[in-house]
Amino acid sequence: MENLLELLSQFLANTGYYMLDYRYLIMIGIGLIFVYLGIAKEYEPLLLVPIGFGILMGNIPVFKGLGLGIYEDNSVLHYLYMGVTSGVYPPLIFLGIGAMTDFSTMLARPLLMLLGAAAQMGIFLTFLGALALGFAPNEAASIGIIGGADGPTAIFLTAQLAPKLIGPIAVAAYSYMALVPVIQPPIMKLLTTRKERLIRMEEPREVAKKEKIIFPIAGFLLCCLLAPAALPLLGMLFFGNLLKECGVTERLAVAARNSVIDTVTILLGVTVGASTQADVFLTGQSVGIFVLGALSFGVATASGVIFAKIINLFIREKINPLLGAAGVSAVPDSARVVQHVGHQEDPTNFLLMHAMAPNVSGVIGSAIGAGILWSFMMK
Amino acid sequence: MENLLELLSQFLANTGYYMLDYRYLIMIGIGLIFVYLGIAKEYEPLLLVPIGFGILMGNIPVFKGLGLGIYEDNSVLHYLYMGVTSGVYPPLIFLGIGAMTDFSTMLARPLLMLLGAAAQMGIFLTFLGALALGFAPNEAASIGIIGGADGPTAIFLTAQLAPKLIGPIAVAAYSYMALVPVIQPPIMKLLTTRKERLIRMEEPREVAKKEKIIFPIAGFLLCCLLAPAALPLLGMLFFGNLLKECGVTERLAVAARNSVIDTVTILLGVTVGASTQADVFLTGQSVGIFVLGALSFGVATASGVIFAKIINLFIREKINPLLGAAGVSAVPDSARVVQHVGHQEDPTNFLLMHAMAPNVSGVIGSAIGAGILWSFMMK
Amino acid sequence: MENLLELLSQFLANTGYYMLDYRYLIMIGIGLIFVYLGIAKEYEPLLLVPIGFGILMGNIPVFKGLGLGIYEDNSVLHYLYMGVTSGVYPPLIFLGIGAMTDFSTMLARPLLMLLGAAAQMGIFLTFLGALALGFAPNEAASIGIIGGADGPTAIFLTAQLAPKLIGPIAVAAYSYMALVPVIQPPIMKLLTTRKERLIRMEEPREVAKKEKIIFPIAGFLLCCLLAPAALPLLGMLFFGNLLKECGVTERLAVAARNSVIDTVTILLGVTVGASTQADVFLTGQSVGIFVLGALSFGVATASGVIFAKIINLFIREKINPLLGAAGVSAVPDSARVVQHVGHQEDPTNFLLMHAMAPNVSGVIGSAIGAGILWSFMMK
Amino acid sequence: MTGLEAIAAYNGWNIAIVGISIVFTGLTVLALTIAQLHKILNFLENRGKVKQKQEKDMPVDTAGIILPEGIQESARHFKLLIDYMGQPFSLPRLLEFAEKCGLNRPHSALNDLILSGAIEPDGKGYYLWNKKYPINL
Amino acid sequence: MTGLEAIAAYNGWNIAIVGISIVFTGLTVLALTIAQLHKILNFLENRGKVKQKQEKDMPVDTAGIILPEGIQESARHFKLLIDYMGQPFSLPRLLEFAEKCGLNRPHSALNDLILSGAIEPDGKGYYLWNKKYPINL
Amino acid sequence: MTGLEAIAAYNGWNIAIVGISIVFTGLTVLALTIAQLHKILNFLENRGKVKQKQEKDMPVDTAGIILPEGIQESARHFKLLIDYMGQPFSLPRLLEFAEKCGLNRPHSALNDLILSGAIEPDGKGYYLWNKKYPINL
Ligand code: NA
Ligand code: NA
Ligand code: NA
Repeated sequence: MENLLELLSQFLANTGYYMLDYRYLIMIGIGLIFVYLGIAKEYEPLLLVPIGFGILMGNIPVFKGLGLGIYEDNSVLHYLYMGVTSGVYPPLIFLGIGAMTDFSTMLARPLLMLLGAAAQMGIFLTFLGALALGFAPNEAASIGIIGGADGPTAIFLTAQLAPKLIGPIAVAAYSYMALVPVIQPPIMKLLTTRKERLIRMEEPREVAKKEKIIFPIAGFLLCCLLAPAALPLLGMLFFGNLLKECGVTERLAVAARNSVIDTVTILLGVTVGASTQADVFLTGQSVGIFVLGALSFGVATASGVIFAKIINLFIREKINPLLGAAGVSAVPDSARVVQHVGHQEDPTNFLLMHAMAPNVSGVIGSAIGAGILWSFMMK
Repeated sequence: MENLLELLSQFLANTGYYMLDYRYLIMIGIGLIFVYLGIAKEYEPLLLVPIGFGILMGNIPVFKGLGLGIYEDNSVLHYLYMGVTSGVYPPLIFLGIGAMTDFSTMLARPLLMLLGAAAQMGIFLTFLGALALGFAPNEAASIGIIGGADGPTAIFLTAQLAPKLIGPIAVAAYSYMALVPVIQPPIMKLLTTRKERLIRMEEPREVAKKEKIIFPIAGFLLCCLLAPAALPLLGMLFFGNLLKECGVTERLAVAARNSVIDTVTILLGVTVGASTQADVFLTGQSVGIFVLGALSFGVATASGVIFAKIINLFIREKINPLLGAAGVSAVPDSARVVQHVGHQEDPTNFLLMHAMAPNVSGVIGSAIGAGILWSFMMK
Repeated sequence: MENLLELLSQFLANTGYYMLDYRYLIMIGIGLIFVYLGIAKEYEPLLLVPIGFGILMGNIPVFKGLGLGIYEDNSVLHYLYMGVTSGVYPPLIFLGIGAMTDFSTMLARPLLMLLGAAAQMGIFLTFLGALALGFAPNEAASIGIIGGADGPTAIFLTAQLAPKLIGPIAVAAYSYMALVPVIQPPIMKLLTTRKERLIRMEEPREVAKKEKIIFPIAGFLLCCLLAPAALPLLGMLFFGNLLKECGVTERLAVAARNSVIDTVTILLGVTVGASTQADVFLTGQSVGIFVLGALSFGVATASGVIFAKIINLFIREKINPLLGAAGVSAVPDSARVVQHVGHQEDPTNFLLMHAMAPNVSGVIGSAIGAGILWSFMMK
Repeated sequence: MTGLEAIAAYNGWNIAIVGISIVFTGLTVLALTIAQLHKILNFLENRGKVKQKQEKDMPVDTAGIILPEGIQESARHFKLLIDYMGQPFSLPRLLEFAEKCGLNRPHSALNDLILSGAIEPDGKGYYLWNKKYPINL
Repeated sequence: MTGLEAIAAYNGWNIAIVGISIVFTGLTVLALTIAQLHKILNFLENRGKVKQKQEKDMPVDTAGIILPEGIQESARHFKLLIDYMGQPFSLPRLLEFAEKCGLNRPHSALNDLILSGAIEPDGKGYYLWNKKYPINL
Repeated sequence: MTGLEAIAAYNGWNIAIVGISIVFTGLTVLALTIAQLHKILNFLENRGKVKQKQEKDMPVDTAGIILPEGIQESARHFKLLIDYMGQPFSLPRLLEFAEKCGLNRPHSALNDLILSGAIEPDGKGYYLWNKKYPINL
């Protein structure tokens, strides 16, 4: 009987209820907020719901030794997390993104690609800011990439350079991507005049099938010869796009943009979420990362808009500078924001399709940026 | 020429025909029976067919050294089997089950969940029985979980506690799950009166969408804080269910309940089957496991039914005690058996939907049970 | 400022443009040819496009140390390539092939299976040729299997016996499979008279569902007891076919022939392509492999046709000897070639369905051949 | 060691008792929570319904505005897609869909629909189908 | 080492001869087995057919009973699902399907169909569609 | 180390400048390439169009040959499948499809279509639907 009580009390001492402290409660709260934003607000639900639930899973306090926690060698979460730490998941997601992305509008008006380049200023300024806050260079580079506004790219680079920061960086990146409709509009309005916001864009020309087929091949060669370290991400992105466009590998493209990307999204989301175990996540560093992350989105938006205005100084048919904000990628949310802000000024101005051009070029731009930072950090 | 004959005889000595002995023949016979039951009788075909064919694959006698057998380090079967030994496959199956399970009837009448708890008596009594038969505690725990009537749970726990027994325990668990329509009815009839079997259940109330969304989150937190070791299984189960119910992650839920679960079912089935290599499988232990397994299903059924009768002593609107038998999980077979037995007494009594409540709560119950046993064994 | 230029020049020195030499350019050219043949000519696009793009990805010159190249331990490509080196991808592809292959015509006229055996002469004669050219026995066996005209089988055996040759052997195998419509017709016409080519085949009898179900089980046992080393490939092939035919595991068969095979095809194609890194690929050995590969396809075709003529000496209802060419497998291209050549002589002679019989038995034959070579090499 | 002796030696009785108790505790707590959840949600919803009812009482201005002929056809197509995607929907996703389905000039067709008011922003960056335009599919 | 010398040294001739012989043996044995299999199944089936024929000779009591009006509609829906799933089918799977397809009150509709006898148990825990109720879809 | 000092110490300014320059270079080069690509393809296509036009000017011999009644039905079925697969298509794939879709005796039906000329070889091992047989689906 004594034995029975002992066993029971021993069991109770190992329950989550007993081991719960304020840090886990904070993290569970954050997880619930993510899930709430994803479901009720429909902010990037495909990412916020898995990450949010992953945060819950990672923050049930568990006793060490059984192999339950994501940082224990033989746990299921650890095995699934290997896809993150090895860098395999993000390229597979890029494969799927490639197989679902239509680059037509970008091909129709290549000038708009430069907006996708300009928005990457956010990456490098944030990198400087992180250095200034005292982060080590590899950490600073990983934090900078939040400004790329591209989840898989951020996770990929961080896994290579500063694996310990995957949790906070991923959470920061996805938080701000979800908050794009909140962060961007004021900056866009501040930096543009009403007249600029009313600029109408010409209907894009039709793009030939051959162009669409040649683009992923040429794009791959040009980008990866310039920045070989972007190969895992861009290689898969362009490969997926070739599968989509070439017309003879439809079943592979279907697999890439359905079962592959969806399965990997589930596994990446839940394990990245679970990697935010309270003792690893709730540090001063994380606070710094969140501050810098907000900054980076702001800088990226501003850079895109200002660069559009600079271009306008040189060309006759003006670009609507709101389009610059779409260069931060966060596909397709920032393009949607552009449409929305333009729509507020003039309900008949339809900017969405045009915004897709800087939007998808922003994805390429941030992957190149990640490649550059990676290669600089390994010297 | 001499050389030629030598080579030929050497080859012949390495064929399966030459190495075949009675043990392999027995196992091949068992494999054929599994395949037959699955195809001709449609008993759990999605499991019996892969396991049965896996038994065939694992019992072609092979020469050591090439890397053909599942227990050789570099064989294909070994690599695929890692998903079993690492414990990764069962949670992925639970993800898919979560994404296809509708908990409505359970949410409509939570009282019926207790039947799913009661049926877990089978687990712990079988554990005692296995100890009494001389099994070591970790083995006894794995054998006990057969009484949970839940394949992935049994495989998961056995992989953690007694990996050598995966083959016999999985085969026993799935055999009895397939035989549920044979095992349960006599016990159910023995323990109930005709009057009890005629009890009609009220139509369940309609369950709101919000309830369905909140349930997996609340259920996850409550269960895993109580029994953290159930996290890999229940975390994925509730996560999958959230993906299904929340309405904004439909494509992830589709992936989970189609390509993920189907692929893993194939790989788990065939490798678990192959793990029954004759020399590992045909032991006295396996006989003990089969005897205890039959026992555990009987005990579980009886516990569920008796507990329903006990509840009836305290409530006014009586529960049909047949529903207790559905608590052993074996989704959805035991629920079907309840419907069938009830139908025999009164063809207009439709118990199926009601039986789904203890049925799915039995899944949760046995995952908790597995978590508890696991944590007790690791002390 | 000095520092800036230094950094820039250092970066430039690490770009692909700078490191590019003629070898990479040759390989990039080969990759482009593969992609072109796949897309514009529709030669085996599901394989040539991924392999071609993989060749591009593997031949962007990268600096060592970051983990970019497929032969670096921690690169993404390396992790994905593990499915090739471990031998896991080919059996999974065979699982899918099994789940999509209809063996009816073969079951209806088992005699035609022997043509699939005869065409495997190509394997063993090429093996002798490779030995004569000075290849080591394990390499010679891998080269011989090119004559099996079956990509996954060739990759599987090479991964086991001579992993360094995976690139050239896979590229050779798929090149010649794509060129089947060019290689086979002249040989077929040379070895047959017009009268022979005009022979009409009887409509095959209808095959019962039960036969189709029993075939994969019986076929598996017979073949794998004879040549246990064929187990990983044939086991999965017959397993997939059982899932397809048994009628009660349709959802597993769907998964096998869709998400599983398509995903693995993508990963296998791109990594096998990338394994052709210029410094590994452009060797004298590769030239030898290509010469022998062409030879092997020729020999295989001729063997099939001649053997059909030999059979005709003994039976009354003559076989159209063109069918012998379909025995090299290369499903379904060589069957199509048979139809095409027959059609040229007599537009109303419809040989396609008949050609499927030697075609699919050729797959079984070359898997057995691979198993035999494997077991002989490990002595 | 076998029999009762083995059970006792390995603390079997206690494990079994504690084990089944915890299973019961877990599912009981869950059952109680669910029962409460239902009541709480019901309470909240009833409050909500009162509000909704008040809103419902306001007259709906006109049921069934007729779309200009030229875009009737494309309206029908887009409505189909929207029903499939669920509401509110995002414009880019709708366009992607439309293109995949091979609709004619989806960009300008959609523009027309927005101009005519058949598709309305929901104020949060998403869009809704204006219910005044009932499309019979 | 190259040429015939290499072939001889590595036992090449023998490997090739034994190899191709085994491939032939394997496929020949398989071919023979298939041929026999066909005959055996034919034999068994013929015996089966005799029995079946006897059964067929028994008069079918009535062809085409008419279902009560109220459930005609849902009967048609369920028949569609059943045809898709194949027979015999399991009730839970059918219900799951029905719910997914958004059928109206699948639970009680199914109950009606069972009561009316349109869906019958096959005695082994599964159910069949009663062929006396021909539904034109 | 923090602040400007840290940035300088880790060569931050240079990394940032070189970094953003390369991103710009990359996307600019890509943009220029795309613009050129468009022009080159246009040029090639215009040459192609001239040829095509000449071909188009040739009279099409007869529009709409009528198929023998017996195979009208199966022609319609096969045309559906072919439209789905795209042209030119491979016969084995078509047969596989046809079988999966449960067409009646696909083998001989296809044979009829080839005999009647509704399906024609394209000379490279693939097949095309003869456009003279317009099938209204
Ligand atoms: Na970006
Ligand atoms: Na259970
Ligand atoms: Na072959």
